[in-house]
Amino acid sequence: MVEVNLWSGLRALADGHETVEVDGSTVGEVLTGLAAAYPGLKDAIDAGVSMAVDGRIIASGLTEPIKPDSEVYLLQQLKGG
Amino acid sequence: MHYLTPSSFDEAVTIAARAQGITRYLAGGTDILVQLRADIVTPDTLIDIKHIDGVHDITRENDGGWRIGIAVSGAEMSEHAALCADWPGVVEAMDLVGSTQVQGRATLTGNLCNASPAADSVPAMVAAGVTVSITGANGTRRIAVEDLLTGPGKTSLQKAEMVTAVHIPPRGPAGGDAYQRFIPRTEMDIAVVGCAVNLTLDGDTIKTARVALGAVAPTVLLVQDAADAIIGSTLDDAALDALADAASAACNPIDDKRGTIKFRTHVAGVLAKRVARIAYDRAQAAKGA
Amino acid sequence: MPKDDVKTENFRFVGTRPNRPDGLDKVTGRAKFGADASAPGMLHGAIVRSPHAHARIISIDTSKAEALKGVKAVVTRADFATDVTGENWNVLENVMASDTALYDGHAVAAIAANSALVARDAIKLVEITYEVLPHVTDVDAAMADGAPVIRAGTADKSVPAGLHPNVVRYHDSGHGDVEAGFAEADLVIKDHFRTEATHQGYIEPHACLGMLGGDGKGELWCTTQGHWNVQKICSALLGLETSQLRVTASEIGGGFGGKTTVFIEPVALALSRKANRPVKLVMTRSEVFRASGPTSSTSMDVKIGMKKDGTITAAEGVFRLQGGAFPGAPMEMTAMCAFAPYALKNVHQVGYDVMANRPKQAAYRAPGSPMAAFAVESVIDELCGQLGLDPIDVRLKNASKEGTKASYGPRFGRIGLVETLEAAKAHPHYSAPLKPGQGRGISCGFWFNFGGETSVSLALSMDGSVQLMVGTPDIGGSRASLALMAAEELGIPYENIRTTIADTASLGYNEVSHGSRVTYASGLATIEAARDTIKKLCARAAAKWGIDADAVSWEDGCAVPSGPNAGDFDPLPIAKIAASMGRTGGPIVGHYEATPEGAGVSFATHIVDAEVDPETGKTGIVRYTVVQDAGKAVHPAYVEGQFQGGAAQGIGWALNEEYIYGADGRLQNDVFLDYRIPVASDLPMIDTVIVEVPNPGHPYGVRGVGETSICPPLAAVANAVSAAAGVRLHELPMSPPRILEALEKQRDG
Amino acid sequence: MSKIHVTTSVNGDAMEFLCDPRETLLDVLRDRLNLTGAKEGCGTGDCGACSVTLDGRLVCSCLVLGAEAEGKEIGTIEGLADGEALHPLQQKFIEYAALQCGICTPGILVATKALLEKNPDPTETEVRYWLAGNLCRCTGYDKIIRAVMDTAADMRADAKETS
Repeated sequence: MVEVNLWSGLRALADGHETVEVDGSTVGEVLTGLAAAYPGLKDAIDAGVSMAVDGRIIASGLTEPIKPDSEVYLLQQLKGG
Repeated sequence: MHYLTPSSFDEAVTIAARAQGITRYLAGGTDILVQLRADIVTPDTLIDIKHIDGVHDITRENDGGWRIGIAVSGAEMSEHAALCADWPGVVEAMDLVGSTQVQGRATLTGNLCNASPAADSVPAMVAAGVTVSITGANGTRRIAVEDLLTGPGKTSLQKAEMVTAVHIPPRGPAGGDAYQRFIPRTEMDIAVVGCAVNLTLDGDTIKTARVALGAVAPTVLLVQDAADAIIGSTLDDAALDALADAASAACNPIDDKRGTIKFRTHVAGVLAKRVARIAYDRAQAAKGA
Repeated sequence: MPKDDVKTENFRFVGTRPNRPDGLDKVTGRAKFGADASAPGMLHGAIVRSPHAHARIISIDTSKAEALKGVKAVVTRADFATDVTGENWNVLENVMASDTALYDGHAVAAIAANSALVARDAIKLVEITYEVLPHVTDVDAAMADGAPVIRAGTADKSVPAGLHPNVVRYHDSGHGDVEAGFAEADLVIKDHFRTEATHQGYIEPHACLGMLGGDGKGELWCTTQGHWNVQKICSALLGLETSQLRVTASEIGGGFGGKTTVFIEPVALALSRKANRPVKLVMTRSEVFRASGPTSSTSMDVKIGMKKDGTITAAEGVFRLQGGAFPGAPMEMTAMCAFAPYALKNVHQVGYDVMANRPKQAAYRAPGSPMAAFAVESVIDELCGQLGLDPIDVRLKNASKEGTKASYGPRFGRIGLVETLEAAKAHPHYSAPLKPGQGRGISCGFWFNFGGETSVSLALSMDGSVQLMVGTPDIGGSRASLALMAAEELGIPYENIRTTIADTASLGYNEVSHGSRVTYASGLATIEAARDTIKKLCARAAAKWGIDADAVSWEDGCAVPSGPNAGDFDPLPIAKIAASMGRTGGPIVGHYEATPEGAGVSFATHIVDAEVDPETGKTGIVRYTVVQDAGKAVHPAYVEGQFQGGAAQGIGWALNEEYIYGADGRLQNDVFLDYRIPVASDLPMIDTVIVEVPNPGHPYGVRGVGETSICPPLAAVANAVSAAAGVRLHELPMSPPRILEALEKQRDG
Repeated sequence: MSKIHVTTSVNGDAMEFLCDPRETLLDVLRDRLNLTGAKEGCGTGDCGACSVTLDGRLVCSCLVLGAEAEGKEIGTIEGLADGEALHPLQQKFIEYAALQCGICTPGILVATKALLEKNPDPTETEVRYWLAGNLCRCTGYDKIIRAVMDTAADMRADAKETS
């Protein structure tokens, strides 16, 4: 199981949890797991989120591997100037 | 827009007299073309005066003063050594108008007739006691520069009248003039405050003085109280403080995107002191030369 | 990418300073920018824009305009697709208003005519009836009760209940217990800061030439940072299949994030379809200021607690950003960047995205980050002053390092903040004597970096020279740096490689050139494409020599037998292989497509000396030094150029640049005369120090450098002004009237 | 509105064109004479990207009417090089990376060529104030100023050699 830290805006959509346990070995699997566990998160995830895995920011890829003990943060989508 | 190129002042004035709607004279064009492009003013008749004899000349007049043609650019003035030696304040004021490129076209007459309260050359011309020759349907006349300006963008020129020459008086002995303006950058801004001082010395004492302020009232101001504050003094601190107070007191500015009333009023006094010192030093140097 | 795969030394080409390939065209005037193209039968477009801050559009009467000789087509919102949703709807609503004109300059209709003058005359004949509505332009006023509602129902689920409908997005992150942290502190400072909106200030206005047929096929030439993005959005807004629209990127005359979206391109295409002729549309400078994408204005509160020894015990920030009449202000970037340079036990940051009657914001170089740095680094400077501590030492004591838990959550990988601080401290500038009236300020700055979709193709010519096709418009000299990386891999001279920005029909999808991603992502893809090419070259050599392909290596531009076959054959140069490639299996093309996910962040420390005239409040910049981590400077001259350019924009933002709205909600300074960007005589030389702490996520350790350089200057200049004048300014720009007022307030007690 | 017939000379070549009285010299150069080297950055004389010389005098071509070009000698960026041989400023700007996007480069090259013809040995301050009307947003001006100063030094050295 992977522990995913949500940023506050999403906590309201996940019954107020700061972190959520989800099954999955890649970014994509974790995201679909999150949406399954908390349907309220689906819109935010579809609108585009980034994910930080062990310090590395994954802007949009779904295939990046995630280990069960990885430190995973969900972030608002990174854009730039 | 009809574009015409008369070869004499009479022809120009005749065209202007007949013209309907908005008429503008074109010298350097650095204000007119900006207003045209920004759809502020689209003239119906544009009279290009650059083909009239003598408009490009800077000539010494027999009283020792200078006649500046109405198409002489700021760049040409800055390159005229003798004019710069006599009237550094008038030349540096014109030189501050716009960029190097604008200096290649902009003229004293254009800067004057555009009648912006913040025009850089006008305070220096007023302080120097410049007069302009005007010709029109009913003959020619000559008036002091300060009498030409009546409000923002407004002059006392009658319909079909035009300025035909700018006359800077003879410098005379032990004289010095100077101009400075305040802008937030080091170049390219419109003056937030402008100040010109022109004075002559008797020994170390100021004999005559004229102080003019720009961008602090609907028109450039000739401030007699400010002049009186330094006439008869050796520009000591007391005189300078009195000058600053008189300059600030004369201000009647507005709040706008370039400055506040309080700021313009205060800085007018600061500039007056700085410019007076430069004019005084130049007069001392002229006395010595 | 494991660290040992990162090459960090004995580069042959990377790190050198060759001439840029586009240099000759640019110095001779031949380079073709957006407005430099024309086409047979071309019409000229012009856009009708609302003069009101907020107004309902009652009616649009174009009959007089259409009667003017030479007018060929008129479009309004009705000429665009109706089934558009989400962010595309926001873009369309901004490209052309539907029932409400939301800001001064909002496009309402457009005209195409057979000359630019006729088009300009025609738009004045379009009669629009407006019902003027109440407006709001200030961020705090837009959130307050009773403020006019820009568009109800826009707030997303992140926004807590009870806030004004203009608050459309919300961010809250951090860790630890800030209240406990503040209690531990010896000194706590809380200040309120405001920054006005600024514009990217690119000297080239938006320009395009569009051709769209009734058959749904289109061609678009435009100045943009991302032509695939333009293709995607224009297709949606005009109801086209994306692949039927080909977009070609012109040379770009500056973008800095402001050309990452569309403003006039869909309008040119709509006019072209209606007139069945190409349409050229070029913005005036006034249109660029009123109706392109300035960055947000902000209202911020920052509170920081510090111990006597300089340790930060807690930090809290509230960041309110207005992003125009649409959602999208980069407030989460502001919140996430604010405290990123510092390793904090207790940190909390909140962001509000607020709508107002202003143009739709677009990115401006590290969007959101410079404002945060202004607030945070000013408070830290104030704490250092009051506790008598050295500003660099305090930052070193609290600096984020590898493994630090970032204020926005995840742990940092390999980063170079400490190295930039140490280099700044050691720099002669930091200890140089100051004249009276002068003050020195420093500041740190941070920006993310990211990969994004990237496609690169690398094709051999018969003479062995190489065509490198990339999809990221060159906004910072990347054609040179990408060619350097290809040369490094292929072992052939830089001059034998030509980098071209391919159009959307010639290469796979590419994300916009933004986020400082180009040298990182297109660079990585170029290296991989070159390695793909080398594999194919080695296979040809192996076949020629009749040996196993694995036994062929690539050295100095030649296939060389190795392993069991070492020395068996003379090296086979690339030109030889290329000359016969037609007969040995066909053309040789290497390519690589990916969304690289290993971008590395870039930190910086800036030092600035300023002098303030106490009688007029005018500030002069006396000396400026930029120290920034580039990971690996591929082309040092262009890395320096990014450092210097960002610093200059930051200085303008700190001292003179601002959007000035009147009480009527109209923009008052829509020309360069009164929107005051720094001129040549305003600035000193800008010294640069390139720190290189390799980013493990790139084969050569490259980090994106383009944006961080604008983050520190706002605060560095503010801290220098504070040191020089002895007063702390909390509002940008620090204009002379504001400095004079602060001096007076301080003098009068 | 009837058009005006104008006869002028651009970079030494005689040229004729018809233009509307409201068209600026910049419009004419770009839209009628197909010389797109001069760029429009503002249309109000504030950015300098349209700089040309008019009878040798540095001006903004957006602040000159096409009609005013009658009988004048106009110098544009396209006339700086002599065939393949670049002007020393053009060469130095490439070598010093004194340009990034390049939109301001034509205007700055025309302006600095005019400067060096007037003042072969300018100080840094003189170069900066001369260029105050040529806005650049990418470079922060540093490398531009260095390129101009070093070109001036080279040209002075060459002049000494040949004289």
